[in-house]
Amino acid sequence: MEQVDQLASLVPLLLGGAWLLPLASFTLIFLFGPKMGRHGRLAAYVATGAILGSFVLSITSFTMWLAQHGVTGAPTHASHDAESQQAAAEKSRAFLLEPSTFDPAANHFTSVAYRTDDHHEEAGDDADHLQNDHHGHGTGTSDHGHAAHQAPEKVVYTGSWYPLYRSKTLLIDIGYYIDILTVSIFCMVTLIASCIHFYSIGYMHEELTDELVDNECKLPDGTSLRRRGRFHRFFQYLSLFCFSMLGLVIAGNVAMVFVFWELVGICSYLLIGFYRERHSASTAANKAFIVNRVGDFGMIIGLMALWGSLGTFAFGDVDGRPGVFTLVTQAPGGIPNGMVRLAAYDQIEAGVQPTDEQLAIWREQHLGYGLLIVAGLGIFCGCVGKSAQFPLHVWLPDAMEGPTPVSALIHAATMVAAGVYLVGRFYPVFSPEVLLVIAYIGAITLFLAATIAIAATDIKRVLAYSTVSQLGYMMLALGVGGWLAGLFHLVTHAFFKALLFLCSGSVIHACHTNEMPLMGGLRKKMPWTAYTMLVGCLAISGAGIPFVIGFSGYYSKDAIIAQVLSFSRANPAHAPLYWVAAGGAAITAFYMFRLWFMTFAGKPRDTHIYEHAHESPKVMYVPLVILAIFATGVAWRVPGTNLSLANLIEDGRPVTSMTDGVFWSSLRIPNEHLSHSDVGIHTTATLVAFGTALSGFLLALLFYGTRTLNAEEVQQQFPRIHRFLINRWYIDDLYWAIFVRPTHFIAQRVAAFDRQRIDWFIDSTARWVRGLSRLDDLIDRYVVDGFVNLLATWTYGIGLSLRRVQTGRLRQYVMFIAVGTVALFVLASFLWSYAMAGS
Amino acid sequence: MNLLTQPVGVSHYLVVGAVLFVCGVVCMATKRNALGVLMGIELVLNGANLNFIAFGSHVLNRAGARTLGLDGQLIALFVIVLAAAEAAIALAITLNYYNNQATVDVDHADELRG
Amino acid sequence: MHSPIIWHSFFFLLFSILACAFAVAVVVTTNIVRMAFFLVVSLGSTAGLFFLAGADMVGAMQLMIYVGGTLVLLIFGVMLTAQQPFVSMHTPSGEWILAAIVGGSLLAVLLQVAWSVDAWTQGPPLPEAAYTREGTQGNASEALAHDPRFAPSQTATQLGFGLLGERVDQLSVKDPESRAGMSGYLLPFEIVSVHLLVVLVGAAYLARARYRASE
Amino acid sequence: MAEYLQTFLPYWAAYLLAALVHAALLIALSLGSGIAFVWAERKVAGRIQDRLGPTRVGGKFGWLQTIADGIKLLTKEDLCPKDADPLLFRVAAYVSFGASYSAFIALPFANGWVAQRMNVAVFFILAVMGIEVFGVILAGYGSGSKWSLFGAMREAAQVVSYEVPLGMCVIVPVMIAGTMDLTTIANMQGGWFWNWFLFHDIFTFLIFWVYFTCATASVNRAPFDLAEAESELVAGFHTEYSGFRWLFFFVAEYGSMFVVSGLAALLFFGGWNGPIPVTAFWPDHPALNYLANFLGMANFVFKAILGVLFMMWVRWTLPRLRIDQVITTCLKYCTPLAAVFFLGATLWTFAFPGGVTGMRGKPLGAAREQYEQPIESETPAVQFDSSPSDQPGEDRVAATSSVRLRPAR
Repeated sequence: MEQVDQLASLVPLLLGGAWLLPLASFTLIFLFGPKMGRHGRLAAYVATGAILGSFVLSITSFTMWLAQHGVTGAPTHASHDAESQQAAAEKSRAFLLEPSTFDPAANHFTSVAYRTDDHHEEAGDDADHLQNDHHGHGTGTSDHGHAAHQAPEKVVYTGSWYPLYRSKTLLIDIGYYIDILTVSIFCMVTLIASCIHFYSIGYMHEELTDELVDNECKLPDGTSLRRRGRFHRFFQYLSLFCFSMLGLVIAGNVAMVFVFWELVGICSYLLIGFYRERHSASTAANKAFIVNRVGDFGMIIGLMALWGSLGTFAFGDVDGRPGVFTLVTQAPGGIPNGMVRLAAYDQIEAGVQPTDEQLAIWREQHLGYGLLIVAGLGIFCGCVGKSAQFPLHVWLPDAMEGPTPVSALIHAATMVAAGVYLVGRFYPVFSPEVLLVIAYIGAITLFLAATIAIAATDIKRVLAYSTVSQLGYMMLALGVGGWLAGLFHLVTHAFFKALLFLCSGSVIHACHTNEMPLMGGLRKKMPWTAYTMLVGCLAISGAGIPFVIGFSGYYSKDAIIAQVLSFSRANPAHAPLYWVAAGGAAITAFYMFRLWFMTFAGKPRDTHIYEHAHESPKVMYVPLVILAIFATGVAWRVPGTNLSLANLIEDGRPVTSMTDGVFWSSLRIPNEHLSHSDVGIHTTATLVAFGTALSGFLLALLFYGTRTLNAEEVQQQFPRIHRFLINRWYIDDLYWAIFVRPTHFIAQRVAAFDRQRIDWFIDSTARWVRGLSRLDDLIDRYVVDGFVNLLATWTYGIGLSLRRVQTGRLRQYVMFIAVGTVALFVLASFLWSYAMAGS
Repeated sequence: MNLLTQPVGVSHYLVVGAVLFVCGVVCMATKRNALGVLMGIELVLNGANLNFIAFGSHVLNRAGARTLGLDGQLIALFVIVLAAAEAAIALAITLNYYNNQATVDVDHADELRG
Repeated sequence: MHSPIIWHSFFFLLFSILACAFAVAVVVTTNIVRMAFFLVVSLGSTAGLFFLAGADMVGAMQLMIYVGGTLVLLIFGVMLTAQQPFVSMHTPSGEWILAAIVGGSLLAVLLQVAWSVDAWTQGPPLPEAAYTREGTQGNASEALAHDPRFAPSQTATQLGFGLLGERVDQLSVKDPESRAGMSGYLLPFEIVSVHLLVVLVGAAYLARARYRASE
Repeated sequence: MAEYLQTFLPYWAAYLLAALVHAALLIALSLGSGIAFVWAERKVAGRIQDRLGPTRVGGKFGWLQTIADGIKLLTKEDLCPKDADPLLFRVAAYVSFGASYSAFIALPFANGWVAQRMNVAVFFILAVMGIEVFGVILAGYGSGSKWSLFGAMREAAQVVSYEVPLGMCVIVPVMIAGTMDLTTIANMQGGWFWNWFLFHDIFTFLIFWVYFTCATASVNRAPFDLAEAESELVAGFHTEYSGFRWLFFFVAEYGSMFVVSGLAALLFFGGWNGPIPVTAFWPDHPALNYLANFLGMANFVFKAILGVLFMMWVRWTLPRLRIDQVITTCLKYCTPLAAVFFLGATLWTFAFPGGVTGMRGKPLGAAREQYEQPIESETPAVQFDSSPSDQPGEDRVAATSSVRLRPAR
């Protein structure tokens, strides 16, 4: 127990350190960047060292966590001694929340022990819910036939490092919310970021010059731009990026999430626009930033809904004040009292606290449920922006203008992951309706991006669309109740997508072009890159031997498809989701192997490029190997234990979530455990996933590997579809027509008004003022100055006449005094006597 | 009027003070020596002091008359002390003047005349 | 009625004649050291007048500071600034005449003022018994003891308290509003003390030998 | 005396005669003491230098040697140098003597035996002693001789400098007594000898020596007799003087010595109070009181003469200082010491208002009690902190004073 308490204070310390190290690095480089070695070379070491340090700290806390809490999450390993856990929890003064007493239909539950690192007090209004027995353990049996198991309490450390603002109505802290998910994501992010840092040292080496020739940026005179290298600047941004992402992960409340959310945004802006002299890069940066703002607007609405109703942004309980999760999970029906109260404000007398009965009645009327949906949708809006979901996905492909390591970082570990992570983190707040929206958005995105990826020829763009598509998978999984599946895929995807991007970067580095049609046969020139990338392709396609072993993507994609299948069985109306998911898997395999075959297999299409291609330096391909290893085996279970990524994430599963739709009563979010353990669903899903992936692979092999089929022919046969895909479903053009053009039009009108009307007014005013000033000048010169000069002349004259009195003869002065005294006396006496006589 | 057989009043003192004062003024007005001027100042101050003492004295005023009382003496004390300070400063100025001009004749000190 | 000599008046006459005569001598003489000597006598006599007016502390101060200090300083000055022995500077006669006229008129004005108030011209009357022939049969010394002119003066302590801000000579005044104006002289006293210190430093600075300038 | 004379003389004549008698007494005293001191000095010098001193005139001890010298001086020609300013030259001696003599006016010889009892006697004595230097300056300047001028300048510088520590030393007994009236000060030290201010506390004991040093310097005695340093300046300021005029300076010097010694006796050694208060037990009878006063005068004169003899002893023991040493002694030693002891004595008086061994003495601030009035309805403007019952020995002082204070006339 002692250890647990120590961990409760130690883990936040370690992770906080891991979080702040990149900030320190950023500050250092910010202050001393250009002076760090030649061309700022040392900045790379500083940044890399910092992120490595973060990684070490994360791993340390991860190991300690495992040592302390073990891995318990998997449903197949539920043989934990609840008695001892209970005793332990009581000893550590943890208080238990009684879960899901409101819903007898709840098909799963987990009791939660919140362990705050400071001694908690009474938890506000809901004190009567606290300090209860565990009787919830006994009541929550599943009516879906799933064997009830005594899951242990979820271990969460919440706390506040520094209270920014605390009042009765609002609570903003710099706080943390740490569970095993946080720790895992920390490890993932820092590991990938470390690899990317190392890789960048090699990739960005050309920035290490005093004069760098940017061939892609032509000056008006046709020559290439020459500028100073910005090596240190790049690593400075990387550090800040890592800091922001880690802060987002560790954040204990939505406000803090929002802050780091924006920081991530600004970092992506800076990095995408790293080659800011290139018009395309700066435009892409602007686009990314602006599109993200659209999503953030929704997020702010969500935040306002939360604050207005709950008065807190915190996820977990901090200092005895219940956080959002507690409020949501404790409330019967999942609608917190605050939301109910806010929704029923017109039925509440001023200053009167509604009673529990009233609240119950209102809750029966679903008051406040809309607010919950608004909050959920708002938050999700932010995630849509950040994770490039369907309406706002347009920025991500353009973001490929940044240096490739940046793309890797954005696509794998940081920015886009942030959105998915937030959805996962915020899961208990999403009502089934919101989840459905999420699922559909995810599905649309998945399909849309995958189809575009088929037609793309730019190697990075293919990867970018693949990312969008995979993100769609994750969202879909989350939306259909596959919390584990979504986050599982997030982690595995991070690894293999980072790998893929770095590999493509390596290729670009070697070929100095992005266009796949110009490549081919490169596997002989750069074997490390080629085969690591093959690993990445296999992983993302979900390759594996069914039921035996597979690449990491095999497991996560399996889980997703299983969950979608489960969902579509539970809600037959939403079966298309399943078809999209399954079809997406095939397309994924197809475009990935298309990419690989076009790049590495076959004969070189451009001999010039081929001749010049070369394997990347060690500092670049060693990270590739590391990432390849992880991409292969990150999802494997450590033999003999139940330590696996899935189990770890399962441990971080939120306490509870709503399963049944309220407005849409037929909507049912199936229990995720069901999809794992139910042989029917699982087997089906595995086979479907495997089959689709295989078919995709085979198709790609036919088209691009063996060239049995000709892709050109297909293009010519379906020119409209091809154009449709090449033009990215015309979404960008649509936006241009709907938003940009009208904006330009209005701006022109406003500018014209400004020039013609406002400027005219100001000019005429200025003319008036000038005239008045001339007049004033005359007055000043002749009247005022004349008066002053006259005074001065008089004073001067008087002084001149008086100076003769100053003879400098002391005795004369004495005489003056004496005469003056006498004269005064005489005068005074005369006046006095005169006055006397008068009276 | 026999002065010897008549009590001394304030006026007697005032007369003496007036004489001292006028002597001081005339001294200041006629001496070319800076130190002579200083002595004239001392005389003037003494004449004034005498008046203060006279007005404050209970010996020279009839009983019950309004007098300066102790204030007269206090002011006289201050005058004496300040006169001493003034003498020291004046002497220092004179010495400086002498250092520069090799004389203490105040008629030579007219460099700032108008 | 037989008018006896009042010794107080006698000494007043003596001292005032001395003071005035030597003051005139100060004006008349041209020898600066003699002037100083005459001034000493004149001021000493003024000190005597102070004693006679019952201001023994001020008289002693006059002797101590003026005669003992200031004039010694002056004579220092004389000696330090004299080029040859017994130097004298002559003033033009016209200025003498002018000064005499002005001084005379000033004196006339002052004397006129001095004798213009009746209450001032007469001092407190003598106890009748003390100076009559008959009075000697009675207890003349007792009568004299009640004459303030012959009582030993006791102003030193009062002056000290006055300088320290306590007006012990005004304890009989009970009216609080009147008392408010009699807060004593502590502040002027302190100012004068500091003033003297400043003067000391300043004078030493001004009068110090300018070796560097002369070299 | 004037009352007695009035019985058979005209009123004014009686007073004049009485005044003349008083003055003659004082002049005789100062002259006589001068004669005696010159003789004593010669004998002391002789003894210290291991010789006999005057032995011929007037018997075994040369009693009449000084008289003979006086007659010689009286008969000498009164010279006035050609370069001298005759007026100043002549007047200087009178100024010097007059100043020294004036000091006797305020010097009480016994309880009530004083020419003019003054409220500011201490201050007055210091003031007129300060005038004495004026005579010296006039003499030096008026002589028209550089030796004289040097001597006078030295004297002036020295005396003006030493007046600072001297004043500070004198302030201490005055502060303890709370008055400047010498008669009262002396009366306060009545009783046993430990009531003397010398033994009031450690600081008064120490400051006495500073006082005596400064007094020696201010009366121009060896080792501070720079003004008449015969080895350098012939005879200093009185080089040009001869005959009777010189005698005036001479007598003035010895008179001053007596005055400062007497002042020391009054301020530190209890004045006319003997070490053992034998007269305190005498019954209150006019004749006995007169006898007691006479005894007191003898006491006082004895103490003053002791001081003078001490100065002589110093003169013939220590070599003469240089002028810079003199000024250094004043500014670097005497003044700081006096200041420190003055502060110490002040603090001591604060700490032990009644003294440490039941010593009497008016505590600081007791003087204002006489101004304290019974508190009436209104609150007084001045609230005094000390009350009579707080002071041990206060009643005894009052009792003694009432016995002792008798009019002289």
